[in-house]
Amino acid sequence: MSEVANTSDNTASRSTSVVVVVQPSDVSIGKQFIGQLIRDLKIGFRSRGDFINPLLFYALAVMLFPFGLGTDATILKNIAPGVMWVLALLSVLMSLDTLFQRDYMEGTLEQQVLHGAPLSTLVLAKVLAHWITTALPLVLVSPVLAVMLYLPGHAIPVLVLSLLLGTPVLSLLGSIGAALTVSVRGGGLLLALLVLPLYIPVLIFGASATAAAANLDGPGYAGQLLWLSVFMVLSITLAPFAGAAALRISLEQ
Amino acid sequence: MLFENLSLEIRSGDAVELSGPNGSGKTTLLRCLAGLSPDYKGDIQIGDFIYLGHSSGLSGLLSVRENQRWYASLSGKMVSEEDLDDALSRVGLAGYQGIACAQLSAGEKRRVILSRLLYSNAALWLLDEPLTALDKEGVALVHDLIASHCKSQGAALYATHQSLALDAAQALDLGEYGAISKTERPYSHIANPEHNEFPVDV
Amino acid sequence: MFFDSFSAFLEMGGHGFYVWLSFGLTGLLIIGNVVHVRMARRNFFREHAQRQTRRKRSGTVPSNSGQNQQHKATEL
Amino acid sequence: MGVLKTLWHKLGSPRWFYDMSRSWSMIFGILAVLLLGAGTLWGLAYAPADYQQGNSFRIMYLHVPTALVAQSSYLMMGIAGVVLLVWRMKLADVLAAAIVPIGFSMTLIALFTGAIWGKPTWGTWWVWDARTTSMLVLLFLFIGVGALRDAITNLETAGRACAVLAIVGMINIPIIKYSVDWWLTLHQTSSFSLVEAPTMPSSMWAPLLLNVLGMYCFLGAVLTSAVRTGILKREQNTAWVNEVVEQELA
Repeated sequence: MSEVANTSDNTASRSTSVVVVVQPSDVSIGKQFIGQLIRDLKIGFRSRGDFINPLLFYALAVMLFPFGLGTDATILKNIAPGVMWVLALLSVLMSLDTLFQRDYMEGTLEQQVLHGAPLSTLVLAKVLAHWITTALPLVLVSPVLAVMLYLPGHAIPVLVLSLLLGTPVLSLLGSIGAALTVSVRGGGLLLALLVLPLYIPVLIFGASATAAAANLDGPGYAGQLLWLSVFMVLSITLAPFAGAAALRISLEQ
Repeated sequence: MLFENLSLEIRSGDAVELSGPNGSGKTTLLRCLAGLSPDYKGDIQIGDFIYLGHSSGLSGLLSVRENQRWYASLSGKMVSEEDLDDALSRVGLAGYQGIACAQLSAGEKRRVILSRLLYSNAALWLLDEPLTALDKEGVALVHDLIASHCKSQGAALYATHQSLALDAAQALDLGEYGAISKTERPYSHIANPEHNEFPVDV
Repeated sequence: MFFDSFSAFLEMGGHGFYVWLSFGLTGLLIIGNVVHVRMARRNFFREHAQRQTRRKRSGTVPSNSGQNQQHKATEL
Repeated sequence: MGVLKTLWHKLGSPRWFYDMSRSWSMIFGILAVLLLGAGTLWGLAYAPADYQQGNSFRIMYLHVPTALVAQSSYLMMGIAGVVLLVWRMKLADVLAAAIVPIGFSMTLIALFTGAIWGKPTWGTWWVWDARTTSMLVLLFLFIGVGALRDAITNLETAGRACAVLAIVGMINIPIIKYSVDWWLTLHQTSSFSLVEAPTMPSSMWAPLLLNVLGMYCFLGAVLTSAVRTGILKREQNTAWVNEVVEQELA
């Protein structure tokens, strides 16, 4: 496949490849996806810490704002969409540590990188399981917290919808950062640094969709929601590949 | 550079014992073979293999059976419940299905991992320090597993400090500085669907 | 010359402070970059020469055994 | 086609590049000094003032070139990342590592000059305007890649990890740019935006062109030198580096 490797210095490096003859696995990729999803859902729900902490952080953080800004309804009403979205984003970011860390510590991540199923489907399964166990509760609890910030009632459905569309994007983009920093000691802060710039578009459209829904006479919120769904589709298709590549690289050491 | 122009062909029925002091590249060689680390020049052709690193573990929150079922689906094999039970009993952990892995001792965890070798029926076993945390029976268990695997046309390449004294085993000592010590017998070959040609320098 | 006198050139119709501040900062950072790059080159040669003399004294062949080279080359 | 193929093949060996690029840094350096000197002098002293912004618009002669070079540095890093991951070319990793400090300082300059430029017209040091915001985001993207490279000890892994991050960042830059621009139209009070300078007479944009070319030559000069040092560091265990060191110090 390539000429004999001589170790003199100025040989051009050519792509060395591992010809891994993947045995035709009799288990379809769909089943492997489901198998991985069920396994990670079990782990997610059994490790209550990873499941509850983002939720508590979200509630506590929202509660802090009235203490900081006073209870004047007009002020809180104006900042409610932005605050809800920024705190949801930070809660998702905080929960991303546990996405690969637990498997990395227990050594099971290596097996996932190794075996038959294409790694990107496994990463997608892991991120979906992680989203269900951490981000979905945030979305479900956000109406209650929105009321605490006097967000008008008619805006709450749009807030929930925009969070439903936006948080998967946050989890998927975050999974790339989590995969890059899984083997780095103290990777949590680094993860935030890597991923926050990528969160800006989602925050812009999410917060402005909710804000547009809040003031009735303003422009509509449909456009923003459509953009969020564009981001979701884009990240579902592309992010797992980047995540898989990042995972393979982090596990090289 | 750990070692260079290492050429290794493993044929079915062959067991190669990889030895050498720490840092001589045993793990790196196995990881390159498994495709985990791409830092090498050369070609690897490898068929259906299973790799058990010394860090390969179990999910503590899942029970033994859940771990097994997940691992089977991961490696793309349709494995019936009986096979899983049979694998467990062969490693001496019959009836451990329901126990959460967090409560198992290191030795028991190691045996659950070894049971993967049985129900994944991979042709080539790549084992990195399989004897860690195993007592005397455990070592004997590994010895029998590899011996029977090689008899039934399988092959194994395992790195270890404590020799397994398998009769058919050939030694591959990475201890030499930068070069491979040639054992007297030429390497036998594995009649794997894909014969393993592996000229490497890392 | 757009400006009639040198002092007008400095003063720039009231905006001189901002213009000269930004040109000064840019100059500083550009020179900083050049110095950084030249220093990195000089330091490497000095360090490497020391490594050579140490190796010659201890008589070992240029060591390329041992783990993948861990030395971190870049700095931010 | 054959020439390109062999060139690409040769690029695989850092030593070939090291020998070949011996004089590039000097040539780029001289060109940069000439172009930047001429452009700055012309822009500062001879170009007419802007009828709206007065003389503060001269900061544009710094802001636009550095912003362009900053964005192209990130683009280069992304492309070097692709080359590293697909063809495993060590030189691409050395280039990606070398470009971070330069790109970072270019973005910093663009950020400062953008902010200072806004002060006379709006009276505040920071303006949420398309230029300054996109430079701010680019700054954090650079810091992210630099921090990741610094956090991973193993050189090869760090290179590949930063390559993935640079590629992901590169794909996201247009998305971020357009969502920021859209967000600005939402909140932009003044209709006048500093992004597209009004159609400029030739005496205004000629020095700008000189400065842009000069800044790219500066990038070439600093980058070549940084890459060559990077190559020496990466290959310090090889024999040819020892010769180079001896020649240099002899």
